[in-house]
Amino acid sequence: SEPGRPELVVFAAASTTDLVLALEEGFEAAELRTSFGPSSGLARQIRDGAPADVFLSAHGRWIDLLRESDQVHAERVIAGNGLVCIATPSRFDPLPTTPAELAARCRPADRIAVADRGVPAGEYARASLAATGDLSALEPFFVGQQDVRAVLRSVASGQAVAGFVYRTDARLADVDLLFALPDETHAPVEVRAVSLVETELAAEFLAYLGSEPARRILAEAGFSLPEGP
Amino acid sequence: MIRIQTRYRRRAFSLEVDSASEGPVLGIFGRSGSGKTTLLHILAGLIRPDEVLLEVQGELLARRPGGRWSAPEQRRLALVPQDPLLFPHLSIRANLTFAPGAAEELESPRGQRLIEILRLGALLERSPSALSGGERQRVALGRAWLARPRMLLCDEPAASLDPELSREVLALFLEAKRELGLPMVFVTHRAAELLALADDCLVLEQGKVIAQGTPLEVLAKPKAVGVAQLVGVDNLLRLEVESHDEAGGVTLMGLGEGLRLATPLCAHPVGTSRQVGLYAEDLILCRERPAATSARNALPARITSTDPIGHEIVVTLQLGREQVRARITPSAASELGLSGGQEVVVLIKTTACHHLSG
Amino acid sequence: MIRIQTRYRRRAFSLEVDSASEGPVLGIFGRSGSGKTTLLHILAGLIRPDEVLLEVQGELLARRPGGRWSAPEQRRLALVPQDPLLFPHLSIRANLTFAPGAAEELESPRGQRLIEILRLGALLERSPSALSGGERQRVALGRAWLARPRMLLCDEPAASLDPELSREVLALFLEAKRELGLPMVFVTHRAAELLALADDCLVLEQGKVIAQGTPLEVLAKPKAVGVAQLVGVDNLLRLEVESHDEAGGVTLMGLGEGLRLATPLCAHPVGTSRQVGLYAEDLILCRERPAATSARNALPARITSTDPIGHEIVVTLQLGREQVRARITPSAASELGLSGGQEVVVLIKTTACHHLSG
Amino acid sequence: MSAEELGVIRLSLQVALAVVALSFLPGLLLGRLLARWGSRWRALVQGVVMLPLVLPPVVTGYLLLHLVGRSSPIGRAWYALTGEHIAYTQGACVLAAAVVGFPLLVESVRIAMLGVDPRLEQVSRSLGRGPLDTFVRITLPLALPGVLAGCVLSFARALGEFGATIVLAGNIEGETRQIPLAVHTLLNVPGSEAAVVRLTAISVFFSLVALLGAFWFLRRGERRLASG
Amino acid sequence: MSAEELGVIRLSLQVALAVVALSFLPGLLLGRLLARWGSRWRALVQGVVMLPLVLPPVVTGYLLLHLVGRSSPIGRAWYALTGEHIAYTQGACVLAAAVVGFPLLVESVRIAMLGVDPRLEQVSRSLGRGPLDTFVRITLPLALPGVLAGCVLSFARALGEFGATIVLAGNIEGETRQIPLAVHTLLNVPGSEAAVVRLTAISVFFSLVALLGAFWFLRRGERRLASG
Ligand SMILES: Nc1ncnc2c1ncn2[C@@H]1O[C@H](COP(=O)(O)OP(=O)(O)OP(=O)(O)O)[C@@H](O)[C@H]1O
Ligand SMILES: Nc1ncnc2c1ncn2[C@@H]1O[C@H](COP(=O)(O)OP(=O)(O)OP(=O)(O)O)[C@@H](O)[C@H]1O
Ligand SMILES: [Mg+2]
Ligand SMILES: [Mg+2]
Repeated sequence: SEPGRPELVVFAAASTTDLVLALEEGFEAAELRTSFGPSSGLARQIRDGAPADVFLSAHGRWIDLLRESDQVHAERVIAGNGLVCIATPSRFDPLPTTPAELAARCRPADRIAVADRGVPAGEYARASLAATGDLSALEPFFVGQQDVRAVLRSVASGQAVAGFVYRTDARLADVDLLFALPDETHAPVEVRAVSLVETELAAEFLAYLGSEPARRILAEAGFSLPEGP
Repeated sequence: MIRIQTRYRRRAFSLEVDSASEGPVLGIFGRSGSGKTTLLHILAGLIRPDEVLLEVQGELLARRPGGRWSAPEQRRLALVPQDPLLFPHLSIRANLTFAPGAAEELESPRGQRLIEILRLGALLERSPSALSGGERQRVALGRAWLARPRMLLCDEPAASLDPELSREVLALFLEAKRELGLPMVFVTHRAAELLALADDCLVLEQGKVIAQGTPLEVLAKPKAVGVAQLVGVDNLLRLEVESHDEAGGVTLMGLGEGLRLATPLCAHPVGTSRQVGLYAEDLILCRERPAATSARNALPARITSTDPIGHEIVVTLQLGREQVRARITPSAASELGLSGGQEVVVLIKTTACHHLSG
Repeated sequence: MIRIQTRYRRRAFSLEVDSASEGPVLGIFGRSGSGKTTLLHILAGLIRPDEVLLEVQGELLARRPGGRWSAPEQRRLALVPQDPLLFPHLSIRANLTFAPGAAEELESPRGQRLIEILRLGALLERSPSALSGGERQRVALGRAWLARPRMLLCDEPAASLDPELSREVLALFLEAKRELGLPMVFVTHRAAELLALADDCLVLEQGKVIAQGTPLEVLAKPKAVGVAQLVGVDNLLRLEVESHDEAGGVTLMGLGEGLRLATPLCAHPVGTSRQVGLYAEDLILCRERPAATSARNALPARITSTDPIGHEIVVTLQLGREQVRARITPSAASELGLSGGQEVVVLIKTTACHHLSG
Repeated sequence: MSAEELGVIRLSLQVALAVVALSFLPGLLLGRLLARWGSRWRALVQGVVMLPLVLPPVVTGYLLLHLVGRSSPIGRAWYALTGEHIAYTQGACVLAAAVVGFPLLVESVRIAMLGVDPRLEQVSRSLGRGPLDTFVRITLPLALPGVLAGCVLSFARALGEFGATIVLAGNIEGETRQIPLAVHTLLNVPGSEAAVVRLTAISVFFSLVALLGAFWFLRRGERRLASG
Repeated sequence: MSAEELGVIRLSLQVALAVVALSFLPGLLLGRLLARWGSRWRALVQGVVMLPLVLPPVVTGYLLLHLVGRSSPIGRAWYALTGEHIAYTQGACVLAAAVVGFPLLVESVRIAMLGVDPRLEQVSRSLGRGPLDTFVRITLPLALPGVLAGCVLSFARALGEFGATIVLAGNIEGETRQIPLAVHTLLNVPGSEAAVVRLTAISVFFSLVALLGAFWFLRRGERRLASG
């Protein structure tokens, strides 16, 4: 790292890894030091005193935990996302368009990848399917994965025939897009940033995340953007 | 000079020794399993019995109960174990120079002499696994020797050495005793070694001392049960060659009083005398001369004594002017009704008579 | 009956044996490091030399080159190793019954007899680590024996046994030979064992056969270098007690021709004869009687022969009617200018004369 | 404890036992080979065996997935043969844990075999016992402490394995969810600390049982000897 | 290779070496103790030592965090003493990897020491070498293959350690991000397979180097002996 340049420690959920790395390029005020891990683990670390300045979480629950321990100084929703169902390329022809059809077209040995319980993407997907009444048909095919990107890899490589990932993830690999899960059936998928310290840099970084260059990067990645800066 | 008092139990076996010897060399004698190695290990401090008193050259090395105890390395009583137990990861040289100060000792003229006598010169850079059994035993001896110990503890140091080597090793011990006054406790099965080397000796039997004193005293009383068994009671006769019977394949040798022993044909000139070995179990006793026998020798003899020793009976006989011993079972003895002074006939097969050189 | 032909190199050492023996028992004799153990391991199939031919009782067990090779377990030549090498995780009983069929053999009367002779009865449930050295050696012997092998390979089976036990073990071997015709190859350092047991013997020196034949033949030619060294050339005399000098602390014993040997005072009655041991190195030779000497014995003797053996010279002397041997260095010999027939004076210290029992 | 938790525990035990049963023989033979083998290739083989120890378990999982996954030749051949996939099944749990624990077994066996005097094996041969017999009667019992330790290590490792398993076997409730996967899931759920403690305590308990079992087994052998 | 990757690799090596250096002596002594100790407490101690092997590494991480974390007594005492925290530092990386690899070291040492004939130690004592001298000159060299194998195992395990580290030390770029953590991070970035392969290859390479180093060291000793 360049000498003299201030450092900002950013803890970010693993699912935002590539996003944060892209955003890092555009932030000039400080050298970013990132730490990626599951939101749950990062939140625990922060609560236990890990030296984080900013925390990006894919799930509000863990931010609530930090708020309880009075560690949150400022918060900002930086992007919205949605959930989609993807399938291994050319596994289905024609592509199923509803969860019920997907369930009907799966052979018994087939697997549908989904992020584990507790992992936000997994919670959203299950909640949504439960709300539409499709969970019981699909659940027998579920194989839990430690995070969304593992789901994506598993589907892309054909280990699982289908899987539930974020809309933004589906663009990163060669997979067939089957259908989206309705947004209203699950809690809003939001990437939120909170600053954990009262420093100018942290505030500046939060501001940057709402700035035009950052919004451009987010939009390019497929996120939906909150109301103007 | 060496005072040993100990009492030690180990399962079925219990050892009890109380001995004080004046001379610097104590020999230990005893049949297999009698506790010799155990005693040496107690002296070395490798076993820690509840009751022990050990004094070497006026120095108290252990007294328990009483609280005095020195660790093996403080005693400096170098052990030559029964299994050589060389350090397998070290070269012979490193084995020999293992003890503190042994490296300089090895370089000294005395050390070099030792290496020469033990014939280890060519083996110094070898690994212990590349040695023969006797070579290993010699290294173990040299290793202890070069430790410049207060006293040497040798557990059958010459057991698997050939006679020549063991004689040389014995000479080495003798020299060490004479010139260095090096005290030693050594275990041996050979009476000759005891006689030549030990000032005192201790005979163990099932963990108890059954005889104690100078070797001559102890070995001269072979009737003490155990000692006799250990010393051996075989016959070694020096007889004169009287005539050769080439056709019969025998050489007749004089036993005195007109008796002759038929032995295998040999080339020794008539009139010279030769040693003949006879195992005590090869002598067969009869009350009367049997009508026909394959034994060429059927000789009249007189019983001098009969001694029950262990589970058998040793019969001492006057055969011509020679005294010989026969070993027989108690049942055979009672069948024959043997008693002192009785006349018997001794049968000896020609092939049981062994000509010995020297 | 046993045909051995092999050539084997291992670093500095090379072994070359070509021997055929008729009798069932072959004894191997040789100084430490001469290749005895190596030869047994080749016979057992544990070493695989490039050139080997082994035939036992007409059966070809190995021929290389030539492609014939049987694994050790097919040869059934049970080995009694020099280190007993008991299986440490097995009880003595399990060690003894290790070989296929050995359990039944142990239960048979013959097996029971073996256990009795080897005095293993009380040890059967012990662990090998709880045995003395000699006990371990006996177990190794029993273990091989109970394997009912085609032939036994014994590497100094009696080295650390006391004389009584080794005599009994020898008797056991003799019986096995007589009654079972069990072929054996055995290594020993004791001439007596060779004489009693072996039909043929082989003397090794630095891996080469230096003498071969029946034990009597081989041992009767002690002048062959090596053999003499192995057999030993010490003096064992049977002398008559002539008088006791209690004040002087000596007992005089007759050497014949009016010569007397002063020995340490003993209690043997006058007129009886006793064995006296004399080490060859304890005899000092002089050309003339020295003016004054601490040696009580200064006796005239005539040199019969001088033999350079190894790095020393053995002088055979006629001393009264006894023949004795002295061992001296070559330099001393040339200083004295010794030659056959020459008259010399022999000095012997009283304390160098050892009374032996028997 | 919930029925679900009991199921998780049962599965964990099954998998760990299967791992030990499966890797025992290959581990024994390989350990023995590596202990006695003088060749310079030995280091290479040993390096390959040790791979799963160095690799992050997740990477091991992906490598295995490439090897036996549904689109791999082996995976497809297996499917053609048995109608079953390997990935995302109980078999995959066993495979993942076995691979990860294998180096521990092999190294324990290897070190233990280094301590066995080869001359004892020679004597056994000369007494008429062939190589296999000798291995079973001499080598194996003498190396037993190390062999058992290796089994306990690989059993314990299987009970604790997470990374390779979740990649190769996934986290399927009732099918591949073992204790570590359940713990991982629970850690993502605030307020489930009690269940986490319960499950890890149980897995520790079973390892201790395995350890004590090994001790007992060894002691039994020693006591039988010492009782004489 | 980027400067960042080089930094990750350097850190990994530093940590793995520190782990071996730190655990060597305690592992040696504990292994020796467990090998010779006859007491019935031995099983318990061994069980505790083996714990990190059974526990899912993440759980080990949490236990350690409870033990030395910023709010724990030890953590606070350490802070009062040194002005530094333990958790989320390089020290935490070393601690996490050391704890996880410790059972491997201890077991290897223990098994190797079981193979050393205690009578050799007795002879050494009787020749005038005290207990420490005897340990260094006899016991240690004879157990060397196992001791070195233990070091290599714990080195390799440290290079591959992920679960406990991410909990105790976090995954902080330039501070605690070692190869497995970097690999984990990269796995979440599509298109970075090359970097993943590169990093794992490097970590395998270093383990092999450690392994070959151990071989070379052993061989050297043997060759010195055999050359006579
Ligand atoms: N592994 C080996 N490597 C190299 N040389 C060896 C090896 N083993 C033995 N030797 C050498 O081979 C020769 C013969 O050894 P062997 O063990 O056959 O002797 P031996 O006649 O049995 O002696 P001993 O009576 O001392 O047991 C010796 O000189 C020994 O040093
Ligand atoms: N560890 C042990 N546990 C129980 N008994 C033992 C142990 N070691 C030896 N013994 C027994 O103690 C007795 C004495 O053994 P020791 O080794 O002292 O005999 P030894 O006189 O040296 O015999 P040897 O001449 O055969 O070497 C023997 O009966 C032996 O069986
Ligand atoms: Mg003994
Ligand atoms: Mg030998």
